[in-house]
Amino acid sequence: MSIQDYVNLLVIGLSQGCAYGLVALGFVLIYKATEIVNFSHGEFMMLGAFAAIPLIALFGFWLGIVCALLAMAVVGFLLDALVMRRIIGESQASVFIVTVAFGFIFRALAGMIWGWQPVPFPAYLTGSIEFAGFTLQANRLAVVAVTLVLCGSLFLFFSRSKLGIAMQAISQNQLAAYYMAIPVKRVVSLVWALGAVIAAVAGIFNAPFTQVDTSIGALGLKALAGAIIGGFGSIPGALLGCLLIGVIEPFADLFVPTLKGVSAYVIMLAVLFVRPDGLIAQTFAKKV
Amino acid sequence: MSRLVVENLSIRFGGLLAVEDVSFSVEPGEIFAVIGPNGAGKSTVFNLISRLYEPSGGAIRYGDADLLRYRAHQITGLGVARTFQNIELFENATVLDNLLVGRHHRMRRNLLREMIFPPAQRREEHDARLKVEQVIDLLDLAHLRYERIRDLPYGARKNVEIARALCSEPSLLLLDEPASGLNHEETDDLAFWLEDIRADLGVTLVMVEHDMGLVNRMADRVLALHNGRVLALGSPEEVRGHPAVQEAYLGGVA
Amino acid sequence: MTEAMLQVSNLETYYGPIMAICGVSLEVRQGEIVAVLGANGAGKTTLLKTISGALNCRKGDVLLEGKAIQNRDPNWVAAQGLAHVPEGREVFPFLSVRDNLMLGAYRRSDGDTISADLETMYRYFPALKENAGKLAGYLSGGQQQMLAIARGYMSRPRLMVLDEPSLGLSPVLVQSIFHIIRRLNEEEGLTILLVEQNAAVALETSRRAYVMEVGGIVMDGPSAELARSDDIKEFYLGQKETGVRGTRRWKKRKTWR
Amino acid sequence: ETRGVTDDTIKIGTVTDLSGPLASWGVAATNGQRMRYEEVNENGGINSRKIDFIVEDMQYQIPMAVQAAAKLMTSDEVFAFVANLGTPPNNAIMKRTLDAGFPYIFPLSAGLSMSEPAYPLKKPYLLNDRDTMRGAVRYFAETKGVKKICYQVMANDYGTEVESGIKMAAETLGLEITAFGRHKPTETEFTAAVLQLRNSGCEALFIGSVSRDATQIYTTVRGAGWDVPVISSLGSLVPPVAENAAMEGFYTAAPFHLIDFEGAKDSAPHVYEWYQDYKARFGANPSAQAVIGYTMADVTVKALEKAGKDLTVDSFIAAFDSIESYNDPFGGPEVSFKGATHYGAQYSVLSQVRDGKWVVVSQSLPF
Amino acid sequence: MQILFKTSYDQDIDHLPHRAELLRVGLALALAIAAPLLVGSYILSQLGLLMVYAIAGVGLMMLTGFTGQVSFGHAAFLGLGAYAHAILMSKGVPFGLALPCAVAISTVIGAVLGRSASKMHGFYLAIATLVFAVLFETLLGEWEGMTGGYAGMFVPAFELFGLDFGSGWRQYYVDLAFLVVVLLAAANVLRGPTGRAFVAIRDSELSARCLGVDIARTKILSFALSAGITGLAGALLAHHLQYLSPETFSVMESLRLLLMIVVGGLGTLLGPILGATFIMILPLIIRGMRDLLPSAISEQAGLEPLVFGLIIVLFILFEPTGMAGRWTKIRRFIETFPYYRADSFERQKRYVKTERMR
Ligand SMILES: Nc1ncnc2c1ncn2[C@@H]1O[C@H](COP(=O)(O)OP(=O)(O)OP(=O)(O)O)[C@@H](O)[C@H]1O
Ligand SMILES: Nc1ncnc2c1ncn2[C@@H]1O[C@H](COP(=O)(O)OP(=O)(O)OP(=O)(O)O)[C@@H](O)[C@H]1O
Ligand SMILES: CC(C)C[C@H](N)C(=O)O
Ligand SMILES: [Mg+2]
Ligand SMILES: [Mg+2]
Repeated sequence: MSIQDYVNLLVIGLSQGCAYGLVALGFVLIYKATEIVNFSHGEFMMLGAFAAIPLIALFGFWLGIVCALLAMAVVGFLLDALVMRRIIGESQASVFIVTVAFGFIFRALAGMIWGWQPVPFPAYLTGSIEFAGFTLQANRLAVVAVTLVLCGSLFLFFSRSKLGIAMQAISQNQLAAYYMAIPVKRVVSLVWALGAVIAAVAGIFNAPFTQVDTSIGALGLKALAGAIIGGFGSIPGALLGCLLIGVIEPFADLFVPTLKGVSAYVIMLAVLFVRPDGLIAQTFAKKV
Repeated sequence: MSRLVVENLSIRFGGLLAVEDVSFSVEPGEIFAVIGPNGAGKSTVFNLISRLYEPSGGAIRYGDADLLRYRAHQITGLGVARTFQNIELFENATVLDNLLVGRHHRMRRNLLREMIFPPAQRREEHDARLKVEQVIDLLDLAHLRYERIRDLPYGARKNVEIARALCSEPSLLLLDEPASGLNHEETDDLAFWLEDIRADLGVTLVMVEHDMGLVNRMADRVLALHNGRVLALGSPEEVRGHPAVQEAYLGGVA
Repeated sequence: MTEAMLQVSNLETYYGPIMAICGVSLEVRQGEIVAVLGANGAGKTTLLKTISGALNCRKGDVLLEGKAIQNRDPNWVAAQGLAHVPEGREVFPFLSVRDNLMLGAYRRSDGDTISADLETMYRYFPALKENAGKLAGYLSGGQQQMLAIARGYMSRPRLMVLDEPSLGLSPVLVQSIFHIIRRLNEEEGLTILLVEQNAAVALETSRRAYVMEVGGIVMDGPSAELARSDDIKEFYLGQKETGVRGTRRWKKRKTWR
Repeated sequence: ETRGVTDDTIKIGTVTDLSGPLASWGVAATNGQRMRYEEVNENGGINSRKIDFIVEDMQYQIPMAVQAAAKLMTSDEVFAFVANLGTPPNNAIMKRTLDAGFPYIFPLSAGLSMSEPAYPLKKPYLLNDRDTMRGAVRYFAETKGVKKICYQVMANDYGTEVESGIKMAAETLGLEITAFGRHKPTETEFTAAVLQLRNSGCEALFIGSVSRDATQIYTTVRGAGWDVPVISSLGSLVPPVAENAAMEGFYTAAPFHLIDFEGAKDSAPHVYEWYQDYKARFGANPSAQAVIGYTMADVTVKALEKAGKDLTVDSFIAAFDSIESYNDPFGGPEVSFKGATHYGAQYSVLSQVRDGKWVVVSQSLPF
Repeated sequence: MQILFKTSYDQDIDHLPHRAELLRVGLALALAIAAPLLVGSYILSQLGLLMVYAIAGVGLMMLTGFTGQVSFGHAAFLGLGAYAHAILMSKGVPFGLALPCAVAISTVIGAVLGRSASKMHGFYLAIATLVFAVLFETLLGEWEGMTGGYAGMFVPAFELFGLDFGSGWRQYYVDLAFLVVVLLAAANVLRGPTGRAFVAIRDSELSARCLGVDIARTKILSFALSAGITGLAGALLAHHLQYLSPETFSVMESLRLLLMIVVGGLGTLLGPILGATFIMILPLIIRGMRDLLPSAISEQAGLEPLVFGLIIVLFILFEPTGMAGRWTKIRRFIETFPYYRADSFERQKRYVKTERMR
């Protein structure tokens, strides 16, 4: 392969990393505000993409997407209000299991409603950009743009805005957050709604190059690995980790074909081995 | 019994010198109090002794042992036990189990043997229990034996923590604010217990305490810290009378 | 001045099968400082938590300025103007001291007065100002206690409920905390309900006091009067001669037991 | 006394996928089978025995397949297994079933292990993946003049067999394999793989996969602007693939034929009637898998009838082996179940997606 | 109503200090021993499988329930035990040797994983174990020479003295015997210092450390023990499956194991048994529901995972302490009859705090 091809792989890797990052943002959002890892995040993504298809057909592209996002917000909100809120304080394993179970339920429902076969997603940016001899599809660029914008705004949101800080407070000490008159239940439900919206954004923007089917949520696991590499809970860290996987993955596939598809996980284990809390650690030793 | 010697101990957290050049020694059988304003570095000194923090300089010796060459979990083996300012108990276990963990390093640990649980081990468990019961008697915890920690009020937890530390049969006990959250009557009880612990069990006591009543009554010597440095060291009267201590810590009382 | 700020009647709170407080009634009038004393395990924390909505009661009423507030969410209660400074600090460890304080003012939108209040708190607790940018989890125990109190004040409550505010504070700070409490009460008319182990200071500061034992209220009255009662003197103020070591512990029996 | 047979019933079991990744195969094939058995029962059964058809869903998961087979063997005590789905599940349960003496009729898989080694109780139906793929490669080499090929296969036994067919064909035909890749069944991202295949100068891309990854590979290929024929093995020959607009031009080589039911209206009215009947029963259009299921059940029913009133495993197998020229109701090629290989259908077909439909390109792919 | 008095410290050490408990357990054991006389061969093999899963559950419970280390990848150890055992047996090693070797291998690998995991916490660890299992599955698939690759491999028959121990009632007794031994060993560990150290680590690493518990070592022990027990279950499972393939030990299987102990009741030894029972009858429940539902729904593909998911969610919502917790309540009801109060298990409001500080 020529230098050109390598550069091409690198660019594709970066854009794929952004795609993972977009998914990871949703994980981090929910984690930051609730310390719950939502293992059904990938399925939220899938639902969002599926929901968008008929809505786009009905209302046109942009309005359709907005409707899909709103619908997902409702799903996320209800999920918290009906279930997650009630299992507060259960063991970590139980909470994990519940979110995993949601994955099952969503997948099954999606399959029942939209079938088990991949369906194409309406193309929205069909062009591609030729630059210095390599091509990049426009929709990949769109993913990069969306990821960067979302990442930046979430970062600012959490570090600057009152609501963002309140969300962090909730995850750190819920009772104290209540004492501060923060409407904890509402805020947490809002976070789930927002998480679902971000998942749907990820699903919709990733959909054009994967097609939509009930199993696209599997992408979530890689994004999770990326977020962990970065240090879960740190927004720039999540993006960093995902970019790392995105870039290393195609090269690893090329040079170590046995690791095809799992190189991201190898990287993750290696990083955790050296830095058990990820690159940008979000935990610290309790002060006594 | 051994002497605790701390020499030129320092630690910094980022830009902050939390403990700087602190030296003192604690004689066997002594009750030694550490006082100082909030944030002076008292708990940090404890954390350094129990090897939770790595000092940036200085030495800690207990008897012949250079503590800096041991890791946190080996410290108990040298006879040093401690309690925590913010109470660190095993929330989901009973008081009894908490105390038995206190005996951990005194018991033979071998996973295979434990799986089989030969009669010898039953005997050992029995012995451990006897020891624990002694401590339970001493600290009046009999009625709480089977309570889960998470159901206990603050004051009781404080006592359980002291009991747990005692179960490891220490020769040096570090107590971080044992009387905080206790009312007068309970503080009184505590004073008696501490006296018992020293007299009957022969344990050297080092305590961080803000209750000057207790300090004056119990302590043989007092160390006052301020901003990580030693302000005064001497008998309770001396330290109390020290103008800098008066100003920084006591604020004209006592 | 005589209007009841907080009225608790016949409160019963359970932890599963365990009854932690039974039939507690108390009253805090507008502009008062009221102290609750009691041995450990008496149910003081439980009482305060039930008042601020952190625990549900099974029976009884809690009225804040005549409005029922029992069994609501704590944030709703807080929004009614009640600030709870919890036992054991409960700061937000991963947020800076400043952010912690600003969260105290979560419901407020009056930017200028908030920063003025922030300055006031920094003035009261210089240690907080020094560490304003530091993560609260790294503060020393006493510094965290200061933060919890200051954070409670930042909501500008009408009723402040303090659970052992002096816990882990140095003597000079205990003095100044109670000084501050008195000042807030006098200058700003803040009503205060206070649980405190340091009975001497508590009785000195408060106008009235209640004494709790095993889940119920066993004594109440003006603080000055209570301070003269024998039991209080013996068990809370430690003004009686202590007997010979060993025998003394067994003889001790409170008259109400 | 024959296991699974009473005076008025014969129990037939099937282990299939109704809700896993091969559900589009399993559901349709089961429907096809069920339709045939219902017809039998409506007509008074076989030698006055009704067929009791027991379906177990294994979601394409081996432990569940093993469970399901155990249940059918020891709890339900079926007479025979018909049309168990998928190569790995079949591999997992075939041996113990055969050891326990159950006729193992027509595993719905094209794995080589379905036919080899031969065993009296084991009746394969489909031509194996390896030979199908050999035929496909030969077709492209001979009719399209392709010299350089590449492939991308699933990293499991199914993909491995496809791979071995491609390699064999390349060797006998003297073609160059320019590049290849393997992927896990769960893989969803093929950008790098496709880039590599494309850069190798490959002229025809063969893939061994099921419909999901086939779709993803194909759209990635076309998305990269690479205009190469892409030929998949049987897994992707399901209707939704054709209905996907992005799949236009995609090829599949599979050991069974496709029926144009609407077209059969005039030419073969009984086929059209069957089509209407199926739709009425199951509320869906029959796919190729439904046809296969029906056909497999049909052969089974024939053998059961032939075995006569005195039905035992031996008489059934003997009857089966005597079916010499079987013509399925849909006009497929004649097949015989006599002889050592026990092959059923010995042919494969190349189809392509054109205007949202599977269209047959070549009726036979000799290898 | 019965009142239980303690008269000796030994009662706190004994597994079954009270006659009632002894009676209950004895009865259960007697029933289990008599089972081959009572049920048909299919149910018997299912019971055997149940016991194998219960063993695996005990393994995972040691790690997740008692030491508080959530593992999302325990199927890897199940697979490790199964493959190691099957490979050894197919190389001619007799059962009596292959099984201990398989257990040893998974113990060692568990210890190695435990070593790298000893610094990880919470879901970092959960994901790390998940990823480990994914990689292990890949390894099983790629290492064709050893494992037969993705095509899988057959498990040699288990014969002893010319008798088939790999099926029927003999296999059942083998499974039962191992379950009893494992339960006993686990209970023994839990009443000794190491078991208490496990629980201590779960609740507060910091103070455990200050009491002389070597955190890293104890976590490694916990991992090794857990992996060993699960590996044993894997080896026994191999004889039930008779055919192994990488996907048998997929993430899904890991989740099933975790589900099993959560539904059974975390932090109890009864939990794995109840949990295993639950997952064994779950398919029956689902099938039953399928028959009850209108065909428009019941014939939908995907009903199983849907119901599976729903049951999990409902279970954790309404019985978060698991089946063992429910059992405790029932027992309490009987013991305190007629003084039982329904509200004695009513829960107060609860609040969570960060787990990022340790
Ligand atoms: N792990 C840490 N990281 C950063 N700063 C720390 C850490 N531990 C302690 N400090 C800082 O070191 C100083 C001393 O803290 P320390 O806890 O020793 O105080 P203390 O004397 O025990 O006070 P108090 O009486 O309030 O408990 C404080 O300013 C605290 O913020
Ligand atoms: N979570 C809980 N579950 C069960 N019982 C509890 C719980 N919390 C407290 N209790 C019980 O309720 C009673 C009252 O406890 P509470 O914490 O209110 O006491 P307190 O007066 O605040 O004591 P302290 O002065 O030690 O803080 C105690 O007997 C305690 O055992
Ligand atoms: C029916 C076929 C699609 C099955 C495929 N050979 C498999 O992987 O099992
Ligand atoms: Mg301190
Ligand atoms: Mg309290």
